[in-house]
Amino acid sequence: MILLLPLFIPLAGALFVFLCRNPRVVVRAALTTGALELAAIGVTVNSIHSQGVLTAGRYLRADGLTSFFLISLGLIFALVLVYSSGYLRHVPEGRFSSLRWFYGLVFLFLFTMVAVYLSANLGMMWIFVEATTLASALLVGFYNTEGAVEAGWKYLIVCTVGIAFALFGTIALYLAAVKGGVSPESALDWGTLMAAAPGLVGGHELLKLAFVFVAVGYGTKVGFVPMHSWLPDAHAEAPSPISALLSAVLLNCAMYALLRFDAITSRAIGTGFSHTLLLIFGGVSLAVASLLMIVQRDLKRLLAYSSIEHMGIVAIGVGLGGALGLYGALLHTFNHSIAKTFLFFTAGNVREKFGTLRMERIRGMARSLPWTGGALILGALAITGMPPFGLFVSELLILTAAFSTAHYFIAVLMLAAISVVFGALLHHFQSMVMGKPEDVPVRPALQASWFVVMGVCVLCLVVLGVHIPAAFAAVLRGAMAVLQPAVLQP
Amino acid sequence: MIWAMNAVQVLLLILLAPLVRGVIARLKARIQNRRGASVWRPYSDVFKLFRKEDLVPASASFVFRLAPIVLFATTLVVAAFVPLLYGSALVGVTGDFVLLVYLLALGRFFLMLGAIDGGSSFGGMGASREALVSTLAEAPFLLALMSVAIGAHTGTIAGIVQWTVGQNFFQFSAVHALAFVALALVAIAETGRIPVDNPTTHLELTMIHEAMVLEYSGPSLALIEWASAIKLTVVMALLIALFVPWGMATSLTAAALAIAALVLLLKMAALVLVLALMESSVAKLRMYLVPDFLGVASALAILAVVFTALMR
Amino acid sequence: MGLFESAAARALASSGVFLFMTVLLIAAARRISTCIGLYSLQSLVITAQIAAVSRMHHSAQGFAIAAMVLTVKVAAIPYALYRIVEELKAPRDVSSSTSPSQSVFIAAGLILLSFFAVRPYVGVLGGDQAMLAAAVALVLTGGFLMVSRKKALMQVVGLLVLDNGIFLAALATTFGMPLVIEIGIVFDLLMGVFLMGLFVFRIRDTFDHLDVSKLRRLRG
Amino acid sequence: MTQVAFSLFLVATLSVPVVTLISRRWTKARALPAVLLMASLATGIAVAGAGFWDGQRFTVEVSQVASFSFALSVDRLSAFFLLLICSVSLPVILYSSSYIPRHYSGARRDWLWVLLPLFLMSMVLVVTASTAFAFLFGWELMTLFSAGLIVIDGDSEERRHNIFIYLLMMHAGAAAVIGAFLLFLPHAGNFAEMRASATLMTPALRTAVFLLAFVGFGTKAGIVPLHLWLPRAHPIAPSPVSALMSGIMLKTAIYGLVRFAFDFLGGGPSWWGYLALLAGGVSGLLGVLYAISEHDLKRLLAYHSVENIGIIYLGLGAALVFMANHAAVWAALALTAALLHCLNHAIFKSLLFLGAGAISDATHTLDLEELGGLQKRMRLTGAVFLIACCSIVGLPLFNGFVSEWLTFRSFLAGSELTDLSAAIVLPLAAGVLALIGGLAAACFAKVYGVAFLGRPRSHEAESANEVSWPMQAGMLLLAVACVAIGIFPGMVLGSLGALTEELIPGAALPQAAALLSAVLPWIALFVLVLVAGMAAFKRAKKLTATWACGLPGLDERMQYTSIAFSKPLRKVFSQVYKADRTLNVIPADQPYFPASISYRSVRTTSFERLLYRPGVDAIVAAAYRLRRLQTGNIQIYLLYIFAALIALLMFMRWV
Repeated sequence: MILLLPLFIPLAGALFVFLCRNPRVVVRAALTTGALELAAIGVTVNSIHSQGVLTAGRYLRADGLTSFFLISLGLIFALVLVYSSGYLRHVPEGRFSSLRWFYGLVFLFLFTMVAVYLSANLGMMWIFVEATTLASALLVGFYNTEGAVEAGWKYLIVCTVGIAFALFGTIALYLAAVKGGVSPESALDWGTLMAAAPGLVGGHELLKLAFVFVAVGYGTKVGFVPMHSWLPDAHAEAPSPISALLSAVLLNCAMYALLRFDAITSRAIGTGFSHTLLLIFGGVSLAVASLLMIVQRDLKRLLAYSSIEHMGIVAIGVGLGGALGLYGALLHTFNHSIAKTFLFFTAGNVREKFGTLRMERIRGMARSLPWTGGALILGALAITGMPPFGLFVSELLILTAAFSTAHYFIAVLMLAAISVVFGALLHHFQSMVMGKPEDVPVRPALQASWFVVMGVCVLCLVVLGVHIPAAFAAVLRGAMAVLQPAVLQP
Repeated sequence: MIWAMNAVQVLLLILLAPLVRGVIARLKARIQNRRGASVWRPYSDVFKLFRKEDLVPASASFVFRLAPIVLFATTLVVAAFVPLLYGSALVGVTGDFVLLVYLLALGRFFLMLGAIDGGSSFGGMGASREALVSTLAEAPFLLALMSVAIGAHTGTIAGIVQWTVGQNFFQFSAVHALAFVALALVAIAETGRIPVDNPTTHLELTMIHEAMVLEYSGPSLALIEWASAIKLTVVMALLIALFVPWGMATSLTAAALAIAALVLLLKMAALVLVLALMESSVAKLRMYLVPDFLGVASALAILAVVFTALMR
Repeated sequence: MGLFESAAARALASSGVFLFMTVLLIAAARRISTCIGLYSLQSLVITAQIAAVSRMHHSAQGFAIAAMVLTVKVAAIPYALYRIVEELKAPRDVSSSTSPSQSVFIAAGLILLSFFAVRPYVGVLGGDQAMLAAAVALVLTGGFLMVSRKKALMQVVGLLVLDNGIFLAALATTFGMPLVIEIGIVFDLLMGVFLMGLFVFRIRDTFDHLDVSKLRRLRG
Repeated sequence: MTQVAFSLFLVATLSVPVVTLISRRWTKARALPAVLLMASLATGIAVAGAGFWDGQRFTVEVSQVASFSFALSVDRLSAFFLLLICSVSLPVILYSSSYIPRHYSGARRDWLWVLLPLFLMSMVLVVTASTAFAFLFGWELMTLFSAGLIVIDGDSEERRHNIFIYLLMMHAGAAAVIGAFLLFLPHAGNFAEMRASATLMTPALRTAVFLLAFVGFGTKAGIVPLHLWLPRAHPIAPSPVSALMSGIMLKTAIYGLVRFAFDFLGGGPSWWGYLALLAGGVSGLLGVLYAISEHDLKRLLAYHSVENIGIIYLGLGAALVFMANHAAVWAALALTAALLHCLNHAIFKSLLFLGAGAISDATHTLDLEELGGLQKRMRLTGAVFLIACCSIVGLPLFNGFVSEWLTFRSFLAGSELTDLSAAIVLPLAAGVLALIGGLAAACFAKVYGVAFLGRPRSHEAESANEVSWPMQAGMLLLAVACVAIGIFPGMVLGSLGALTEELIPGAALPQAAALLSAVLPWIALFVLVLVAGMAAFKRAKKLTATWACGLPGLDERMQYTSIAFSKPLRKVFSQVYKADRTLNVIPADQPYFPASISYRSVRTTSFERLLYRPGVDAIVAAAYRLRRLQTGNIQIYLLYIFAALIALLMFMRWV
């Protein structure tokens, strides 16, 4: 029953927020709810690691993988709430775009994502993944400007279409399971499927079909090229905290769904097919995104493309398979979440101070906004996988996997793409931080909350760069044990 | 005994150097139907200069005075490399050709600095031109020596000489011919003789060496003049020792040494004659033809090296 | 030619033919409201099929699903869309990038294609080939509508058709998924349509038109 | 014991930034960071000495706390380079302790004192790392910190462009290095494993490893044509940092190459050697030729780094060729030459950069055309600069000569090989080295002559004064090292021989040692002669005016300028420079008096134009082409999705 807690707290929070009118109360309520939710997640994770797999009824289930993703979700979410409390001081009052709506929708969004992680049933999972789109669409369109509306529409339509395919994939898997002799009512339960997977060899074609559809469907949500088109728009137009949520949590959420399917498929028909597919998607995303980063003009669009790139790297990690690849991939999702949150918060500050995100209009931050400028540089170093930050470790792990499995092409592609990304970010950020500030904006006092959040991010990144805590390593191993029962862990 | 012998050789070189210069000058004069000065003229020049005082430009630093000394000292040590009468030399036993080339370079480097230190435009001009010539001369110099060294399987000058003495003149390879010509051309450039440079010119714009020493006077100039005389002699002796050492004393008996001295004198005389004839029959090259001149030397030297490898 | 005959024959043999007709008609329709009506009709046919199937299998679940589909897809959603069209007070033509006749032929082509497409899978997936083909055809035409029709609302309609297709596929292959899942899916659909309606209004308010092909501010 | 000292050294160095930040406000403790850093460096020297001369080996293992297997261990090779780093950076820090406060204040000074120790630390990490992860960790940090140090020095469009090029090329190079390491997988745990597994590799794999290492480390070392960043990045750093970058940072690349080519792979086919020889020859010649054409002192010195790296590569190449021909003894000789030249270049190049710093400190310019006559105004600086010049030119009595001489001897030895190509190529390489040496001599005669001799060419030079004593002391230490090694190379040669014997099985260093020990006394004698001569000819001197053909009014502008000095050589080698001269004459009505003549001679960029531009342009063009796919049209986007689905379904049918 513990599992119901992290589900109900956000719902209750959303309800309360929707009801109350006083903005100050709203913020407080939001922070309290966040704290409660964090606690609930903590309890859940803890009990997962004490008792192993938790189940509540037929439809809720939590195992090591869940706990890993819940941890990153909780962390990022807490950061986002704290940041928003300082960031959203003046919002355009309008239908669906008031402070209430913001927090209400945010909590609904949170609810849907937690539900994705907790649902035992792939059908349920699909429903909630679709629900994440619905819950966040209004947030993307929050500012209600031309761009916001356009981005929101594209987000809604493109993702819904993509997800629809995922549904078809799910059905195909269901069919395969049923044909494989699994009882229809439990034929979508992940645990059951995992157990029955080796017996599903009969539905070889069907499983492939299922995975293709799922890959395209959830891949749309992960932001694989060429289904990525919604991603830059949504990230660029949403309020910065939401951009952070989308990039750091939602993408992981979709990747989580994909991981579940990949696990079943590769257990049933061997890793060959699904991993090849992931490698293809990952490679293409990596290459295209890294190139497109060169020619971006808008800071947040740039960051969005970097998210695509990193999801590509994660996909490659999973696709390379083996303990090392998966380990690296999971670690990379975590690192990327933190680094990207950090960067989007910084971008939020930039926007607040300069009133624009057009990079050619932003100059001389080193003088006008030393802290933000420094944060931008730190973030760039972190996101390009420089030591001593975590992404260096995870990218090196994935490279190691690539080399040790003799995927030289992938390895070369990855090294090249990373260099291109480095060049692109350097090129853009250098000119923003250096140079003469054309119009030095009045240097506003930075929120204390901002410093807290940034401090936490940097701390996590550096710690993960030089030393992986034993507890966290245990969590990672637990997650891997779920996906690869056979493979022995590093 | 042997040490004394080597010391004698060095002293011989140092003391006879001005004479060689004087002889060349006299011969040239005769060839050009002039009476010419006495062959002892260089000695008197040096002595006269030593007695004069040293004029130093006000702007010059200690380098200006250091340069001639370094030049002289390096030349002395180089002189100690070359066997004259007997197949060994003071440094020649261990001092190899690389050291020889670089010692000359050291002296030249300081002379260039001294020239620039003078603060006139001529000094700079001379140094700049010297830089060009010496830069291009260094490679063929080393390669030519190396080709011989490869043949002798040793790097030390004395070693090469001893090996060569052991060979029969008539079964000599083309390598030596090539190396000899290359080295001769380099020697001309090194010692600043026609057609690369004219030691007796008085037209500043054509000078190289003379332009460098334009500021010098008194003892400093004496050192420079003497050093260049020694250099000329040493290089000639080197050519002889490396390519036609036959007649050197193989044992340290008085008779053998006497014969060796005689032979050496003959060889020297022949070489001097050739030099004089050539200098009075060839015109000085334009500045920018010197690279071509040295290019030929380099080409020959490279060929020499390649042939030594091919003809093993 | 023989293939076309056979395709036609099979189609006639099953209720799939109605679906094909709705598909063709939607492709041909010039006015949004017509399309909505046709969509409702299409959903009705599917409902009938569900009812038939569940009658065969004597499953109460099936009837529940049928009822739900009836209320949501046949009644609620089309009604909501009608209201939106009314509210918008915007020109009601579908403003397609392909002429109606072209669209019809394309739709027909897609139907044929779907027959080809499902053939290799009939063995694997089982179920009635015509129904499968109809499902795929719905998916394809749904996609076609979304790509070719410029009006925001028509994209919604296209999406709905596509969704119908997938729903039908589920029906054709497995006799419906567990009830809870189905409910969830339909609920999602409902919410989705609601949101899209919302965005349609926003688009109208911000851009003063409903032509999604003109929403090209964000690119690169 | 040594292990403890080493850990102490690491901790002390790492503590310097902290101390700096803490004592920021405390004006009395200005010198504290410098002192602390120097103390720790002294410890480092002691440790390295123990490792290098006594051959002690030890390891500091921190894998259990690190996120990857992470260990530092010191064997002779590491110890040698550790010694190089510590002993050269100590005088540089001493110099900086006065230079930095004189030129930087407030936050920038603090940043310098924060980043300098970290920079040194990263280099120490690189040379002592014994796991791939540790190495790469330090490798990347080294680039970042050096870039940070450059950024501190100032900001302008050009500087930004240079830093950009620097970082980008370093990143690409690092990618190659990563590849080189990871190709050892699955045995890339630590160096010992890699060494062991290298013997089991397929030739193709070994070649791949070598080439990756060659490119990766070559980028850092700045061999032509990967040198593009070097003359851009080094001159714009603060002078002490330039000294560290040119003197030490480049050597870490040599260390890496030696590690890979000799330690791990244990040599390979002879074409590896020829490749290195080619790279070395080209880098040496072009480096010195570009240097001659410069008159900005620091950029000139940067180009000379390219040249000296070229000389080192000549040695390495020869060693590889010898190993391929199973001539271990000669290989040892060549490798010793290369390693010794690393040390020598580290010493005299950092001395030269410090000298440049002193010049700019005294005259506020680095343009040779603005200098002149400094020797009389900055006696000690001038003297040590002269020593450095002699050393870099490789004149006897100075350390540069020893290593170049060893290189020459190894080339001569090449003729003993039975392999014909080797017997031809190696001796000819001696010619290349000789040409390089000659050109270097010309270049530094120009540098020292124009900067320090003659009459001052500007008011700044006229009014220059000697620099502060810590700066002098720092430079003096390095100068002493130059002469000491130049006269008594035995100090390092013995242990270097031991080192090469460790690297090359069955090698010994008899000839070189014997020859040198035989040559040394005579060089000493030569010194005596020199001194005696100086004493003997102390005669009365009279100051006069410079001879001006009897005409009055000879002024300093009539002296040969640096451009004029190098003109003949530039004319002879015009092929090298031709690429970037532009002369445009705008004619007027009279034929002989055009309206305007503008002559522009850009620093050579032919490599950039021919090699880098096309690649970069291609990438950017591809990016723009891709950008067009992102048409804002949602219908197209949907089409992409459907297309992807169809494509995958077809792919599925095939697989």
